[in-house]
Amino acid sequence: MGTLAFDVAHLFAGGLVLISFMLLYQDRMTGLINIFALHAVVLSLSVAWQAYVQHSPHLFLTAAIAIIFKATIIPLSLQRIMVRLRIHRDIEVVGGVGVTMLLGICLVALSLVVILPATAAADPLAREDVAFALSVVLLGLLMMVTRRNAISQVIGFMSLENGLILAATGAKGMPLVVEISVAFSVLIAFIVIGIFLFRIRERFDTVDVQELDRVRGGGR
Amino acid sequence: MNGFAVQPVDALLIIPALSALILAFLSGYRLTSRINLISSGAVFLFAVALLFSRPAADNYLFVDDLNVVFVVLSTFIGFTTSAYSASYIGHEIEVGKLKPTHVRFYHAMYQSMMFAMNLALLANNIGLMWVAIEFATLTTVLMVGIYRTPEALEAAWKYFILGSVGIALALFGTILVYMSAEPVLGEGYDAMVWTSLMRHAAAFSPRLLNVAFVFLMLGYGTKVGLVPMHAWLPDAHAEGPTPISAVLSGLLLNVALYAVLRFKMLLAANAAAIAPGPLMIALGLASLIFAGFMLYRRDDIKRLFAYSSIEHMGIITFAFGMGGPLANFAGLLHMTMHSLTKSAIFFAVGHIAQVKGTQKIANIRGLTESHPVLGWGLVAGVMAIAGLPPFGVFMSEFLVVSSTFARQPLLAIPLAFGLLVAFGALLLRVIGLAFGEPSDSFGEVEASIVPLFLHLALVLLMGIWLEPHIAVWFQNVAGMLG
Amino acid sequence: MSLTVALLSIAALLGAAGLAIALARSVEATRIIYGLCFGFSLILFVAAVVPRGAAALTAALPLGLPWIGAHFRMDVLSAFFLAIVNLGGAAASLYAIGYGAHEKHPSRILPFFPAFLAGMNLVLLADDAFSFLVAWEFMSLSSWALVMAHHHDAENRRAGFIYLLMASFGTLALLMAFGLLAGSVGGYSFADIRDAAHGPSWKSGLVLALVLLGAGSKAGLVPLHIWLPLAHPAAPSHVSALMSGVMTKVAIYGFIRIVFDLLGPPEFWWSMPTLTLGAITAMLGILSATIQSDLKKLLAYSTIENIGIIFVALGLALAFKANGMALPAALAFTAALFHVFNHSLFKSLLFFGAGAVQGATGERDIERLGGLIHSMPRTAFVFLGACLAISALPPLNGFVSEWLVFQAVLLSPSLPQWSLKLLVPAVGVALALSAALCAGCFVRAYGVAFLGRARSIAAKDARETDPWSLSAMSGLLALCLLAGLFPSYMIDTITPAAKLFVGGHVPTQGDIPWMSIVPIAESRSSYNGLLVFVFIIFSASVAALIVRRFGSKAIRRGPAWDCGYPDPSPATQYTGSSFAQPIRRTLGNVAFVARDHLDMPPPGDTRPARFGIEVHDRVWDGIYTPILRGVEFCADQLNRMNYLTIQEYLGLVFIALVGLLLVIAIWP
Amino acid sequence: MILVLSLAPLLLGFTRKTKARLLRRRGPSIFQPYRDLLRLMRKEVVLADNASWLFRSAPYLIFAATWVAAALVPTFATGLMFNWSADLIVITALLGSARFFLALAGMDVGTSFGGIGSSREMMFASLAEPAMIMIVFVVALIAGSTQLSEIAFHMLSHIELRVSYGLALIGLVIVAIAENGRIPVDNPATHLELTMVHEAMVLEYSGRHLAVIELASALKLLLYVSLIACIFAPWGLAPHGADFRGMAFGAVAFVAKLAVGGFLLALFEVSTAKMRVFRVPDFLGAALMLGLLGTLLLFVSRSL
Repeated sequence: MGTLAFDVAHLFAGGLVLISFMLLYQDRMTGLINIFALHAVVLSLSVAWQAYVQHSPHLFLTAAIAIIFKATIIPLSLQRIMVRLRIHRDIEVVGGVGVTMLLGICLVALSLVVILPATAAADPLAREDVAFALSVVLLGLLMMVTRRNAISQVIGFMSLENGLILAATGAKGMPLVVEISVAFSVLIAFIVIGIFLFRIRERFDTVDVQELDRVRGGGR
Repeated sequence: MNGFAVQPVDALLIIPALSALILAFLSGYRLTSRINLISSGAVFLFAVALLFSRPAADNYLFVDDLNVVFVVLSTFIGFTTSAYSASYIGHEIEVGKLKPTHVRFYHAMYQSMMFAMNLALLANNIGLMWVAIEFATLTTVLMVGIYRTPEALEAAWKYFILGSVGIALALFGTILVYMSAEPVLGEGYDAMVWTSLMRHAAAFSPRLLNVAFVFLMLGYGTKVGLVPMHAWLPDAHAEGPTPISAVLSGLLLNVALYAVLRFKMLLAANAAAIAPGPLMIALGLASLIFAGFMLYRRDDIKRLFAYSSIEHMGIITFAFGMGGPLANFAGLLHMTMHSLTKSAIFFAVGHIAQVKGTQKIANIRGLTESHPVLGWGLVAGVMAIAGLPPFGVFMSEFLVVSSTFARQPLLAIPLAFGLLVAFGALLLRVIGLAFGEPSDSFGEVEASIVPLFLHLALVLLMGIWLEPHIAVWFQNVAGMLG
Repeated sequence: MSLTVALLSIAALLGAAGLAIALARSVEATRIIYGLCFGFSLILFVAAVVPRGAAALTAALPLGLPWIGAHFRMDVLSAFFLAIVNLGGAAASLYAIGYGAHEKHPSRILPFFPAFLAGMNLVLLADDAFSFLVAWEFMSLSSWALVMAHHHDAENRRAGFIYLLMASFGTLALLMAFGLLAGSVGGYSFADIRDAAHGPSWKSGLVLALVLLGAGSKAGLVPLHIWLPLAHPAAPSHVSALMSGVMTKVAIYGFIRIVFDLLGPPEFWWSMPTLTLGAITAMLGILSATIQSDLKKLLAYSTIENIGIIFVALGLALAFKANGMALPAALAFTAALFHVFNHSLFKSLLFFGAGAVQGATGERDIERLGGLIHSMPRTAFVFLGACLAISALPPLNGFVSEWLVFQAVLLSPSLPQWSLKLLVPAVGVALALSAALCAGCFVRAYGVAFLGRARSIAAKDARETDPWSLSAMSGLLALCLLAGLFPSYMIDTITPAAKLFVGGHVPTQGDIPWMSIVPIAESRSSYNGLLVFVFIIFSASVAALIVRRFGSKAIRRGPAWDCGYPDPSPATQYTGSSFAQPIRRTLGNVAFVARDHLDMPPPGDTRPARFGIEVHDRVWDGIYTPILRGVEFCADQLNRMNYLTIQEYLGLVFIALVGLLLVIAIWP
Repeated sequence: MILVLSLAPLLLGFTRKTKARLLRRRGPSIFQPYRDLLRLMRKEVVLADNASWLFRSAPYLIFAATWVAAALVPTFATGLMFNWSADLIVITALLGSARFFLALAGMDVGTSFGGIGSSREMMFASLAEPAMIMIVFVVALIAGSTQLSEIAFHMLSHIELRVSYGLALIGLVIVAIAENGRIPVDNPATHLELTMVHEAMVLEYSGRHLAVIELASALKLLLYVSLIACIFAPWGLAPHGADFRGMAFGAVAFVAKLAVGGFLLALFEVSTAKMRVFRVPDFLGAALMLGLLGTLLLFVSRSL
């Protein structure tokens, strides 16, 4: 059982990392959103598995939140926004895929190197969970750094949050507060982002963040 | 004080929450602003009451010497700022920069931000604290964007993205802390509750704590506005309404700093973990010197003082990084003084920008001649923030620099250098602003100068005569910080 | 008792500052405030000079650093300086009662003037590092506000900027010095510092360097003097007098207090930077003064020169003290303090005179003055007296102190260290040179400004100044003369301080016959100002009598002969710049790379001939311009950080995070 | 005091006479200066229109300062009355104040020549004084005092030959020449406009004022000669409280010294030409260097 639980959790977590790589790689808007949905699904699966393993039913709630919000609502609304903004067919240029991939791999390695020795005390399941979670977080950050398009940045951010949830669920018996707070904050975050995108839509014809940067006040 | 039906602690949370709800449904600027003022005042009173009656810590809230300092300070500034914003927003409505609906929104957000901050400060639970800080971020984001100008939106967007990333990193750190505590304290709340965490910190896995601290430092450091995570700060200060700039500098940064301090104490309590000092010192010096140089090229008056906030946050972080009774005392004192002074400066700046109809430094001249009260107020504020006696900032800078030089001369040199660079820039600007041929001004504003001079008077008083109780109290806290 | 009185009257001065703000509108404010300042300064002066017991008076107030409190202490040294400061303060207030009348915006001066006085007094009384620095910086701040009084002039704004920046630089230096002295435990009270065991040699050396930076920048030690010639002229004249004549002395006090009192027994090499800097300061200061044409700038530079002389004397005192030669040390120390006193007198007087001239003519440029001796004879007379005094001519006071300094210099061969043996004579030459140049400088200033014919309308119809100013100036002149005629009393006043700080004292002068002064021994050297004075008066009058008795008394007024080429236009007079030309050509070309350009059109060309002078301030070009450039450069480079995109900012965070994680990863 | 006063013009006249003789001229009688002075006394004063009280009182002050200075130099006897009231530095300073007033007087009328004179005079002075101080330094090092009578006494008591003496002597002579405005620094006889220094300052003076000033400059010359004599050739100075014969002997010796000094001066003046104004600093700088060198050598010789 122990090994099985471990293997399954391992599988899901690893899958999450893998999908993060796909996100990093994908340059079509629509494809990006679909992959993010997949990301969320896998996350919810792993959360559910953790809930099952840890016998902590409240985690199922988190899983549900993940599957409902992240896997369904957000992708759909993002699709809508894109259609509204007429950028759903855009192909975003991702500078040097190979380099990005390489960087991502280095990040994964780094996260393993950092976490594994640090968590010698904790049980293996939590260890690799956190390690993968860290790599997901870093990959999400990397995505935010490399993408120029607001939507893909948001997606990067949300994959980052997925990583956080993975870590949170990995940590054994972490009280409910956190999950709720995460979901809550993600919800707020999403709403706010939505508001912003609409406002931005009112002002600009693209959601390109560099457009935003052009109108900065101050400076010289 | 125990005669109250509600514990002051609860009141600190309930009052803002309730008034936020009420304000969300009320319109009419006079009424709402007055309610805003009253509830902030009440909150401040309860915060003061906290000095006398302290509830026992539970799993969610607790009060100790450290966070009482922050609570009293932030509620006070929240109070004065609400008094100030009454006149400021009034003027904004007259000139039509804000619509009444916005004002309703504004006041509701103001109160909910106060709620979030008090929650963050009083939370006994690292998770709860995180939630509160996140919430505070969101509210301030909305207020920064309230003018809906492209610049405002861009500032808010930037603030939001960077802030949420920082928050996310902080959450990861929080989780790691839990993980390090969990083997010792077992699953459940104990592993997230400050009081128990502090008690058993020595037993936690040091390496995990190190990793956690990196995340927490960067995460909450983003909210503190430390270089290189500072980018949101100047724009957010510059584009939001001035009361919000005052609150950001006077409160939000402190709250984030409070979180950092808490975790620093946690690490300090664990002998095997790396000392958090060097990291804080490095970030502090970087912020100080970087901001000092950035001050020279600013042409927007609010950005100027935003950068000066970064500079001072750097000094404070440096002081806490140095540690030791003197430096910690200095850090606390400096934080208090900076909050008071900087918000006072923003009070002045807001009205100045209103009467001059611009925020461009180049177009503001000769204030001491055209508007003596505001002008001299600004000069006094800048002299105070630049650390000139008899104002209180001097005392803290005196302690920081001298004690640092006595212990680590090589660290004191860059510190002094940064102070001098920043001072040069501020002096250059304030001479340009306050002296010379006055530039033409647009209309008058019934400035509410009471908060401005109240703050300055406090800073002056504490610079000359630090009330013994306060001193003792700060010394205890400094002792706690180790 | 007297300390209490002093503190109370300082508080009263601060109160007067507040009153000034309240009275901002009233017309009588000027007289009231300056009157109050005059009164309180006199009280403080009395409190300083009334005889006290040998023990120092101390007091502590629950102010300042909470666990230390604000300590105040009045010992002989602070009493001496207190007397000087308040003498100057009283004179300035008296002068300002008249001078302040033609101030356009008195409300920009009145609140800060009493505050400035209070700040200076507090520095002298402070007995712990924190109060000292608070007072020190408060002094700078209030004087800065006074410098900014006439803020419409961009030049003044620049002066104010540089001034306050340099001031806080100095404060930071002092702050570090105190930090080093107090140690990490933070024993900031001077008593603790005195008791504290003094660390290794490098440590006290570092403190000395920092004090030279800190006090030196306030006193105007080259190369930290740049603010002085800008700020002192920018302020209203009575304030300039205070800043130049008094505030620099407060800086000297700070130096003495720290180096002679707190820093423990000196080492001989401490004296070398002090001597060298002092000599350079004296030379450079007086050279710059000689080529100035702005009267107040000229005076400011000559202040720098005198500061140099004082520092040389202090350096000698250090050298002798370090070698345990008590008597010479006392001599040098006495000379230093005596010169401090003298300079505060005649420099204030000179600035008053300059202010009177400015008030009467609206001119500060001597090239546009001239012939004032006819239109404002009294001012001209007192100014002449001050010029004699500052040029160190007997029988006035300036000479006495410089004579003492020279006596100390002459004792240097008995020093054991060869480096000092060789250094001190060179310093002595520098002193002599600067003394002689000083005479030249003031002949030029007086001759061009007061003598000859008026070079401008303003100068032609100038009027004598008001009685208040005149009374202040004459009082100072009388003091100069008295201090010159009866130096023995001054020396005896300084003696206890010398006893306290260098452990020896010059022989008591009071009981020497004929009131002459004998620094070491009758056989070595002696001077009797009174006798010389009497002789001169006597022989002058004798000569005058004889000439009157036997010579003809007839006088015929006629046009000036001028070798047969009399020219009616005053423009043909020898101007200040032409007067300075020989100095420029002989010494200036080294010190300032001074060059004269003459552009003489060929015959038949109607283009006017042009003559230009180009002078470079080597200190400015060599030190400050590079610093400014560096700051500009860094500001520009870093400013690019303001224009990154959000991704790039995220990138910064990302890099920071990854970097730190790497550090953690490779952490053992 | 009276003695120096009476002897001064004589020295001047003697110098002129010898100069003339050396130039194969008959030259005026050595008593000519007295006659000049008396004649000037009787002439009326022509005062420029805008001459101030300073201009009129300056001559007396100059005269007084110089006279006091001269009286302080032990001429034929050490320990004269009031010798202790001032030392060598004071004498230098007294001459300085005389110069100060002279320069001011030169600028008072507001003519171009007066200005030239004053400015050059002050420049020379500013270089001559340090040299003088250095010489004082050397002498004080040797004699351990700056009191002239002490110095003279010390010189008398232990005669020793030192390099530093020589250097100091040369330096002092140079200073003396510069201070008295003799050739090669300045030409007392010239009124060629652009070359004159001292004469330029007194250009506007006439009548009794001029007489007093001339007398003062004569005194100055005497002062320097007797100064040199008293420091470097103190033989024959009557010791303190000597009887009348000693005094008389001292007086004779003094007059002899003056004669020698005047003769040497004349010789020197005849044999050199006036130098350009801007070479004078080098000339005086040489004196300064000599003084410094003297001190250093003295240290060396002391340390040996």
